[in-house]
Amino acid sequence: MNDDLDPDDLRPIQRAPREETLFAAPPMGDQERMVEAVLFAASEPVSIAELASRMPHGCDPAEALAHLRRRYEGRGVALVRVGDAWAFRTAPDLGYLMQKEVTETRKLSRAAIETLAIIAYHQPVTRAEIEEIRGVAVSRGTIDQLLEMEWIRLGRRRMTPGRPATFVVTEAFLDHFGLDSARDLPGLRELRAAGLLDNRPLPGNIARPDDDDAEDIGQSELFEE
Amino acid sequence: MNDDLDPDDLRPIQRAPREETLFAAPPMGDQERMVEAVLFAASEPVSIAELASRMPHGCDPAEALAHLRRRYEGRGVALVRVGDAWAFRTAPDLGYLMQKEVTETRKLSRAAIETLAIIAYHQPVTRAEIEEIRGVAVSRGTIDQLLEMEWIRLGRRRMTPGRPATFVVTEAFLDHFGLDSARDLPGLRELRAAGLLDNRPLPGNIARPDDDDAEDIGQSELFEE
Amino acid sequence: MAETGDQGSADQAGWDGLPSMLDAPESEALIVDVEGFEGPLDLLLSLSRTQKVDLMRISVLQLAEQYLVFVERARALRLELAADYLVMAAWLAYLKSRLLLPPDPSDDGPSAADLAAHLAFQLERLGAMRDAAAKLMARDQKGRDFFARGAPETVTRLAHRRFDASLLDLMRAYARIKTRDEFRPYAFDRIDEFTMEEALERLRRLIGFGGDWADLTSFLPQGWDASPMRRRAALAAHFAASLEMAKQGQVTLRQAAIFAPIQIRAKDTP
Repeated sequence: MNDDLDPDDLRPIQRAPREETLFAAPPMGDQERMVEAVLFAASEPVSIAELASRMPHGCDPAEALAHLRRRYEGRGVALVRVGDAWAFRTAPDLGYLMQKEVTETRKLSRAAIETLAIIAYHQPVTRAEIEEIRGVAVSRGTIDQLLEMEWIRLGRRRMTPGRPATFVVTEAFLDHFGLDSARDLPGLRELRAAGLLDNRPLPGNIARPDDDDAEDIGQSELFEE
Repeated sequence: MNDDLDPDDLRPIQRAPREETLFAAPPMGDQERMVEAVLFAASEPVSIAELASRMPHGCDPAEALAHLRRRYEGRGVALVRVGDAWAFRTAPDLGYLMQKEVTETRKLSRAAIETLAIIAYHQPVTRAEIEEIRGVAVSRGTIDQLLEMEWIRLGRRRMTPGRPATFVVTEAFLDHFGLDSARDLPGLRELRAAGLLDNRPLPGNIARPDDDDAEDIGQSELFEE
Repeated sequence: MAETGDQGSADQAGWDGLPSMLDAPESEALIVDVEGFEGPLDLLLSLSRTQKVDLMRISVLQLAEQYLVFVERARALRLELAADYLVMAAWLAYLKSRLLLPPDPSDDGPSAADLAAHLAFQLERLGAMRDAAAKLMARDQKGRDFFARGAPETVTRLAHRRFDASLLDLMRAYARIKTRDEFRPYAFDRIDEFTMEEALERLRRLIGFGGDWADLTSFLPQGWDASPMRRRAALAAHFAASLEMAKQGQVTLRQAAIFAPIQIRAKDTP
């Protein structure tokens, strides 16, 4: 280990030179504390040379590290070697603690809720029919999302050319919306009675068929509480 | 909105409920390791509630913390309390080793330092009260700077005419100055005993000069519990 | 704190003289110095330190006189003093007169002693806050004396996204779709319609082959004579098309009598 005695050794310095100093080096326990604090606060792994340069003269960071490493054996953090340097790392078996599970609840998108409504009111219904009713294409993702939520499922295939798949709502859907069956969904007349069909712009205002967004703003504002 | 849903289901889970579970909680030694790992990995203090939410069901982070704190006594890093949260910090006597990590904090003006101290010792305190104590107007910039540093924040409004906003110090303030809580401010007890934290009005301005009720607004919140 | 050295300036001044800053020759420097004080209370606190006694036992009368002398000197030097310094001067002049005169028994306001005690309290409180601020700043500070974890690990958030909707949302969505349908702009349903353009194209193609007179009805496409509605639509279109072609000089039309079949023939090209 006497690297410092070999002048030809070009490897990076592994340990502080053991030279005689006028001042006694601090006790090993204090050196251990120093290494512990420096490694804790450092943003990068710290080499032994760097430790030596920061600690008072006469310290032996390599030995302090060895002590410290033993002290942290089996603890929640471990002293690990990264290349020529040293750092604290979470014990590998506790990695799962670095995750935090959060459940976010989001409103269904407008496309999804409309698609769902059409399936509920018109089931069994094919994708082409949904698109015809909504007047816009239904993205794969929207259907997938509803399938994943288990609010809709595939029904029987339609006995028409191409044998398209149909969609129906599930028990889970009825459960969530507190319905005994899809037949319990309020009909158009009831929607109107509930005022849900009356809050619409005057006919003159919707002359342009693609004025969808403007209408949407009006609607949502009317209904938001 | 969503009247038909149970609103309790929608909020992210803040902590694991301390209920009897089918599975036994991990041994205390393991819990200690978990707390150690989580606190080591975080730069900001972590609350007990947060610890509980990340540890398995049935764990007792408060007890694990107590064990851990003892284990780190006299080490190079220490487990410190910051308000309701806990963090590892390097031992203050080793600061000289960390010159590389020193972060230059903006130099605060004398006005800012005094305003900060008044908020800390008199909290919750209104701007008018700060001005009364300093005998001079508090500039917008001074308050803004302290708010921006996140050392102070707005507290509850005072239930007096005009409902003025109050200021209180934050956990980041406690963390920065190594305080367990605002109760541990240096000399707080003496100042309070000497009546120097009282909000004593100018005689003749409010009712009778020795109207005690009006006085005890400052620091009252700190001494509850 | 204490970078302004307020205490120092007051101490040097001594009781007899005034704070040394007033002796400065340049009036600009004076302004800067006065601005070193954070308001009249701060100036009073500095002046009171020259008495070298406990703030609670300070001579408010003496302090008031010191302050008033200060303000007078400032005025003599034509030094701009902020309004609150002058307000304080006025108040102290009033307090001084109250302290010197025997108490007026008919006055039921606060006594001069109460006012003086309050001023002493304010000064003591400000002094205490100064000391507290100094103690606070002398504490070990994060990032200077002690340090947080230098290489924190990020906590990954495992977000479980849950989507939700209420029955009301569902009904609204359906109502929205239905509402949209009802207000679709009016348009023909073009199932039983035959346009003149179609008929024109068809006739032009067919007329070349028929060199002799032919009934217009014989040009109707297959399937368009089944229902009367479709037949009428197709016939009207073809009639209009034949008129157009006659106008362009491509065909000749003839009809033997009213309601007789209309006949059509390609015009001989010259």
